[in-house]
Amino acid sequence: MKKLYFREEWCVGCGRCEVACAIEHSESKHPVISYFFEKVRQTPRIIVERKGNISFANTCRHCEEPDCVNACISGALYKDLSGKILYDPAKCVGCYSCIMACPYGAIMKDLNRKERKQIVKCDLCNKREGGPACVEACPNRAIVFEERGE
Amino acid sequence: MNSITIDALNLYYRELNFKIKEAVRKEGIKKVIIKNARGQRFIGTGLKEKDVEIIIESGVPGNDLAMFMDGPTVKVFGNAQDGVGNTMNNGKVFIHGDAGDVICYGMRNGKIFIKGNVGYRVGIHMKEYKDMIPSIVVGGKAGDFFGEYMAGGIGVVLGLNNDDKPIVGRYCATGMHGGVIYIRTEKIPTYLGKEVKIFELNESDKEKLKSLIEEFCQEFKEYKAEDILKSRFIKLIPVSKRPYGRLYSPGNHFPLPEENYFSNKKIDIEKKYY
Amino acid sequence: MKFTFSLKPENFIIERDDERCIRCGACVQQCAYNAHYYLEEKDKVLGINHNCVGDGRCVAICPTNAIRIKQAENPYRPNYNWTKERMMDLYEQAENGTVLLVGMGAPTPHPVYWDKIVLNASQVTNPSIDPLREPMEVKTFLGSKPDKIEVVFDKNHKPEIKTRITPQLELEVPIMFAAMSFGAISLNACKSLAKAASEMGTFWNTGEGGLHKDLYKYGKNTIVQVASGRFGVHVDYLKAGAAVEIKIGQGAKPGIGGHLPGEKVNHEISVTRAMPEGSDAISPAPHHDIYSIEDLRQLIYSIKEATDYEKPVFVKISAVHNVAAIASGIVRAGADAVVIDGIRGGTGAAPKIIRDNVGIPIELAIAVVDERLRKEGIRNHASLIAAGGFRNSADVIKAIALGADAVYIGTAALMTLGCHVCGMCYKGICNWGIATQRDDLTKRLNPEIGAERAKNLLKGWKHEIQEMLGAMGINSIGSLRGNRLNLRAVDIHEPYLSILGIKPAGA
Amino acid sequence: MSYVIIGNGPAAIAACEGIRKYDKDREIIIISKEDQYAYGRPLITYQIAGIVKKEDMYLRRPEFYKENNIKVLLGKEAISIDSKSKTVKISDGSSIGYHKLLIASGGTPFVPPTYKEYLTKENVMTFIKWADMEKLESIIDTIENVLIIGGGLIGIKAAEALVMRGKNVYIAELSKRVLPTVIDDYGSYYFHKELEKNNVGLFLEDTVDSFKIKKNRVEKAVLKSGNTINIDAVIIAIGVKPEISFIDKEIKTNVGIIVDDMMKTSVSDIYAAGDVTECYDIVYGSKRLGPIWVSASEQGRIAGYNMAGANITYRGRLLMNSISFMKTNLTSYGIINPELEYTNVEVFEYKRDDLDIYRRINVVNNRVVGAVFINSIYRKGIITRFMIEGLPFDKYKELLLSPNIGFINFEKEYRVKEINSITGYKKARIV
Repeated sequence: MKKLYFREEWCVGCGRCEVACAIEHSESKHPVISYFFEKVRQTPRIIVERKGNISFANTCRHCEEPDCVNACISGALYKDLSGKILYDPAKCVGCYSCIMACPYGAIMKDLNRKERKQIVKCDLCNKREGGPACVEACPNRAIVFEERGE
Repeated sequence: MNSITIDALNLYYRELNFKIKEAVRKEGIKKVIIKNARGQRFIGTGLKEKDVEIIIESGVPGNDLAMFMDGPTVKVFGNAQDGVGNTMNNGKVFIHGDAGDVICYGMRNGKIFIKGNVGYRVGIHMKEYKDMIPSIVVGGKAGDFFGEYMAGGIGVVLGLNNDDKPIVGRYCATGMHGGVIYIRTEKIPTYLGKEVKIFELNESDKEKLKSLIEEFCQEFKEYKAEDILKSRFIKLIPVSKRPYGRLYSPGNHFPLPEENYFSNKKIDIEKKYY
Repeated sequence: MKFTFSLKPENFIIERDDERCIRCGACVQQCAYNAHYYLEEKDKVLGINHNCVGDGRCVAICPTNAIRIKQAENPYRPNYNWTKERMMDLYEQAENGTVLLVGMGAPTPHPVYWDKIVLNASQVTNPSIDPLREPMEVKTFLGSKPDKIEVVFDKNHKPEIKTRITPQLELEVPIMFAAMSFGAISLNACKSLAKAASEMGTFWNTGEGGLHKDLYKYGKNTIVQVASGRFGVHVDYLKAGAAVEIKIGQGAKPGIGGHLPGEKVNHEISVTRAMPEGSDAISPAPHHDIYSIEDLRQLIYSIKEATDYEKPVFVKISAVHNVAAIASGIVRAGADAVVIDGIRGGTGAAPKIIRDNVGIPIELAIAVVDERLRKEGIRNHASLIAAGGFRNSADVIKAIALGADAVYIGTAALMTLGCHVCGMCYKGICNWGIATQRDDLTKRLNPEIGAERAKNLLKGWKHEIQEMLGAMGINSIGSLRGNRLNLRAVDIHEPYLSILGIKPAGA
Repeated sequence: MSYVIIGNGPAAIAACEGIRKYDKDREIIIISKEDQYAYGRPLITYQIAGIVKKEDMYLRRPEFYKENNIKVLLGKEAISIDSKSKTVKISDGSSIGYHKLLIASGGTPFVPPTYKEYLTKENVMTFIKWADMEKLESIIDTIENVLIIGGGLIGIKAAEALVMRGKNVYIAELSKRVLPTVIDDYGSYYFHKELEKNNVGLFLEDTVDSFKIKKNRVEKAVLKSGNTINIDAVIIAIGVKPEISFIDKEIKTNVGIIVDDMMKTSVSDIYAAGDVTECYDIVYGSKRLGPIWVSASEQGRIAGYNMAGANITYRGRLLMNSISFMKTNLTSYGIINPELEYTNVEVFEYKRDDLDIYRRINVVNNRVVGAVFINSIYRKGIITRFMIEGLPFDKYKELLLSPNIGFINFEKEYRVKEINSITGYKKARIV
C-alpha cells in the first residue's frame, strides 16, 4: 500500500502541507473561501514539527495493527479494504479514545467544529486524484507518497 | 638500497620529471638521486609516494620544486629557486643553501627547512586544518612580505647568518589571520602588518619550536639546537581570524532571527490545539 | 525589532491582501530576513518593509497568493543625478564608513549588445534545416587543436592519426555551469549543478572552494579551479576533475580577490577548504606566484606536470581593456582554453563600486579576442569560453557566432534553482538555500529538484540552439563559430561595429 | 465444528476479524446474551444525550456477519461449558460443539444485594446494557431529578447524558472524590468543578441508606449522611465484575479468567479475551483485571489469530482511559496513584489555570508508569511509547512535560524510523 513518507532533510518547515490538507478537506476546496467563509474551518491532519533547524511533517501511519481502531467505541474508525484507516464523522461521538491510544499523536481534535466533539485524521486524501494534497503542496519534496517494503 | 641516480645534465625538465615518475611509480624506487640539476622545473611535483626520497646532489633545481607534492622528502644540497613547496600538501623539503621567492605559497601541510636565506613573499597564505599544520623554518633571513595573508601554519625565521640585513623584510605578516610566526630577534621588525600582535613565547610555543629546530639541526649539522633555543624569540599572531570583517558593509538593518516564529515558544500551542 | 534612526528609506513595500491571508504563517517562518511578523493578539500578519530584500520567497510560498512585493518609490525629491539608489548607498556609507558589498552581476545600464544584434535566417537561396528531422550537431570539443593532422597508414592500409592530440573536453551542449564555489553557494546548489551537468554531458565548475567529498563522483563532469587562495587544492583534487581552471580574474570583480566571511565557514566548508572554522577565507588579489605571463606558463605547466599532462588547463580572466593582448599571452603560455568573464558576470560578494565600474562587456571582449587570436594564427591553440550574464540561448548562439567555443552560465543556472537575483548573496542568509551555509536554509534546496530544473534549462536551450541553427541553414555548431556574417547589428554605431566585426542590419 | 464465541462485545468482533485473517472458511458462532448485534456500550450515554441514533450504535454493518460467515445467536445465554466433549450448553437447552472456544463474556454490572430488589422498579436501572437504555428512554420524558449511585466512569457518563437532556442530577459516591480509579486527587478537582458548573449535586463519602417507594417507583432517597432527596429515577453505576458464572471449574480463574500471552486459558482450545480476563499488564508487570475497551479489542484480535492457528503473542495490556464530562476531558494512563505500590515515586505536574490544563506524570525508576492529562489531549498518545517501550524519562523530560509533545525531541534515528514506519506501530501488541 502506498503511504506517506517524510524526508526530514528536505523539510523546510513552511507548513504548506498543513494548509493543503485543510483546503483539501474543506467543502469548497478553495484556500480563501474555506478559511473565511465556511462554517467549519478544517483542522490539518498533518502536523509539522519544528525546532531550531529541524523540521518535519508527520501524520497517520495507517498501521497494520491500528491502536486507534481498537480504541474506537463507536466504529467511526475502521480499516478499509486497501488498508487505509478511515474515519466516519457521522458515527463519532467524540470520546477521544483514539487520540489517547495513537502512539503517533496523529489524531487530533477537530478544533473548529464547535457544536460537536469530533476528531480529524489523515485519510490519504482517499478520493483525490493524484494522491495526497500535502505531497503536491510541498515545495521541496519532503513528503513522498510511495510503496515501500514488500 | 633501492635507489637510482639520474644525471640531469642536458635533460629537458619534462624528460627528467618523466624519469623520476617512472622510477618511483613503476619501478618502486625509493630513493632518487639527481646529479647536475640545471634549473629543471617541477621536480617532485604532484608526487604522492610517502616514503620516497629525492636527493638533488649537485646543481640547482628549478622553480616550483615539490609543488603539489603529497608525501615524499626532497633534499637539495645547494641552492633552490622560486616556488619551493608551492601548494604542497605533505612531505618534507630540506635546502642546504638559499632559496628564492614565494616559498611554500598556500602550503597545506608538511615541513620545509631552509638553511640559508629566502627571498620575498615566503609563507604567503599558508593554511591549517586540525592536525594538518604546515611549517617552514628559515635558517637565514627573509625578504619582504614574509607570512603575508597567512591563514595557518608555523613560520620560523632564525637569522643564523651574521649579515647586517634585517631578519625579516618589510610588511611581515600583513593580512595574517591564522597561524603563528616565530622570529629569533631582539628587535621588533619594521613595517609589521597591523593585523598581528607581538607576544612572548609560552610553554606550548617553546615545545613546538623545539621540535622544529631539533629537526632543523638534525639535517643542518653545523647548528646546535640548544644554542638556538637559548636565544630570544618573538611570536606574531593575528589579532583576529577576520581581518577585514569590518571593512565591508555589514548591512546591519536585518536583525537575524533568534527564534523561529512558529516554534514552540512563541505560539500558545495550548490555546490553539487543546 | 531594532528601532534605530536611519536616513535610508525602505526598498520594498510588502502588500498583503488581508482578505486572502489565512494566517498560516508560512511567510513568517520562511523569511530569514524577518520581514514578516505575526501578531498573535490581533491575529494579523504584518510586514516589516525595512527588512524586505525582495527575493520573493514569501510570494512563492504563500498558499493563497496574498503577498505582493512592490518596489518602494523614491520618497525624496526626484533628481536625475541623485537617484534613490545613489542616495541610499551614500547614507549607508555615511552610517558605517564601509565598502559597499553586493552580490550577483552588475545591474547597471551598460549597453547590452546582445539586444542589438540579430541573427540571420535562410530564405530561398539556401534551405533552412528542420532540426526535428535532420541531424543537428551541437557537440563541442574544448582544448587545444593541432595546426595540422598527420595521418599515416599501417600495413593493412588502416589510417591512424599520428599527431598527438592534447586532452579535450567533450560537451554535448556548448553551455557549462560557471565557477561558483562551495562557500559562495551551498553544497546542495553544487550538487544540483553537478548532477545536471553529468546528466546533460556538460561540465560544472567548482570555483575556488575545493571539491566536497560528496562531489568527487561527478569528477568527470567537473572543472576544478585553482585560484589565488589555493583553497582545497591538492593533487587528488586536480586529478579528480576533467579539467583544471586557473582563475586570474572574475568579471564582477576584476583585479581584486575573493573574500568568504568567517561566519559562512562552517564545518563542511572548513573540511573542504582545509581551514579552521569561522576563519575568513581570503583569496589574495593576485596569485603570488604569477607576476608575468612567464609565471603563468609556469603555473600552467606545474599543473600539467602534476596531472601527468592528462587534463586540459584553462585560464580565466575578466574582460578588461587590453583583454586581447592578455588572451594572446595566455594562449602562448600554454593554456588549452581561455575563459573571459564580462562586466555583467556575477559574484557572491564584491564591492559594488568595482562590480559596477570595472571591466568591459563580454560581447566586445569575445570579438576582440577571437579577432586577435586569428590574426596571430593561434586561434586553434586554445578554445575560447565566454561568461558573464548570458540570459538565453540567443545570447549563447550570438556569442558563438562572435567567436566563442562555449559559454559559462552562472546566474541563469542559479535561477533554475530558485534564485530571484535579489543580490543579497553576500549576507549569507539566502532564503532560497543557494548563497548560504545556514543549515535551515540550505535544506530548502533539494538537489533532486535543482538538478532536474537545471537540466531542463539546458535541454530547452539546446533545442532552441538547434532551431536557430536550422533556421540559419547550418547543421553543426562548429560552422557557426566565429561566423559573424550571420550576425547583424541594429542601432550599434562605429567604432563598436568594427570592434564587433559585424555589419549593420540591412547591409 | 465451528469457532464459538461467548459474548458479543468488542472482543468478540475483533476475534472474528482476527480469525478471518487466517481462516476464511470455518463458521463462527456468536452466543449473545442480549438480543442485539454487537453495539458500543459506551454509546448508551450518547444515545440518551441524543448524539447518536440507535441504528448507529452497532459496531459493524449488518452485512458484516454475512460476509464473514458468522452466525449470531441472539438472546441466548451460555449455561455451561463441557471441555471434554467440547460443547457449550445454551439457555434454550441445546448444545453447540466447538472447534475453538472464546470466552468474551465481558463484565456484568455489580449491584449490591441491598439494591437488588429495587431493580425491578420501573425507574431504577443500571447503565450498561441495551435494555437499561430502553428502560431509561421510556421514562426519560417524565423524570426531572435523577440520582446516580457511583461516581466512577459509568456514573459520570450517565450524568453527562442526563445533564445534556436537561435533567437535574445527583451523584452519590462512596469515596471522597469522583472517578477514584482513573484520576488522582488533584485532577478530580477539575471534574468537581465541572460537575458543579452543570448543577450536578455531589454527595461524596455518601451513599443511599434507603429508598421510599410509591406506586412501583422510587420517590425519595435517604442518604447515609441524613439528606433526603426527591428523585424520579435511580441509576446504579457502581461497577462491573467479570461474568464467569457459567464457566467450567477446570478453567483457572481468580476474579477473572487467567490467560497467557496467547490468550489461552488453562484448558486447551478455550481462549478468553476482554473484560473477563486477567492478563499481563505492561506497567504493573503482573496479571490483573483491566476492563478497558482498547485491551478488549486487542485481546480479541490476538485470541482470534491464535484460534485460527497463528502463533502470535500479546505484549501486554496498557491501561488507559479517556473520559469527558461536558467540557472537561481526561486521559489517563497506567498507574494513577503509584504511591500506593511504590516508594520511590517522582511526580511531575503542570497546571495552567486560565485553560484548566493539568498534567501529571508518574515516574518510578526513571520509567513512566502513569500519567493524567486534563484538558490536555493534544498528541498525548505518544506517551504510550514511553510506557510500552520503557524509554528513560530523564532523557525525554522536556518532551513529556512540554505542551507541544511530538517526535522532535526524540533522537533523529528513532524519529526518522518511526515517522516513516512501513507497518505502523506494532510493538504495542505483537512481539
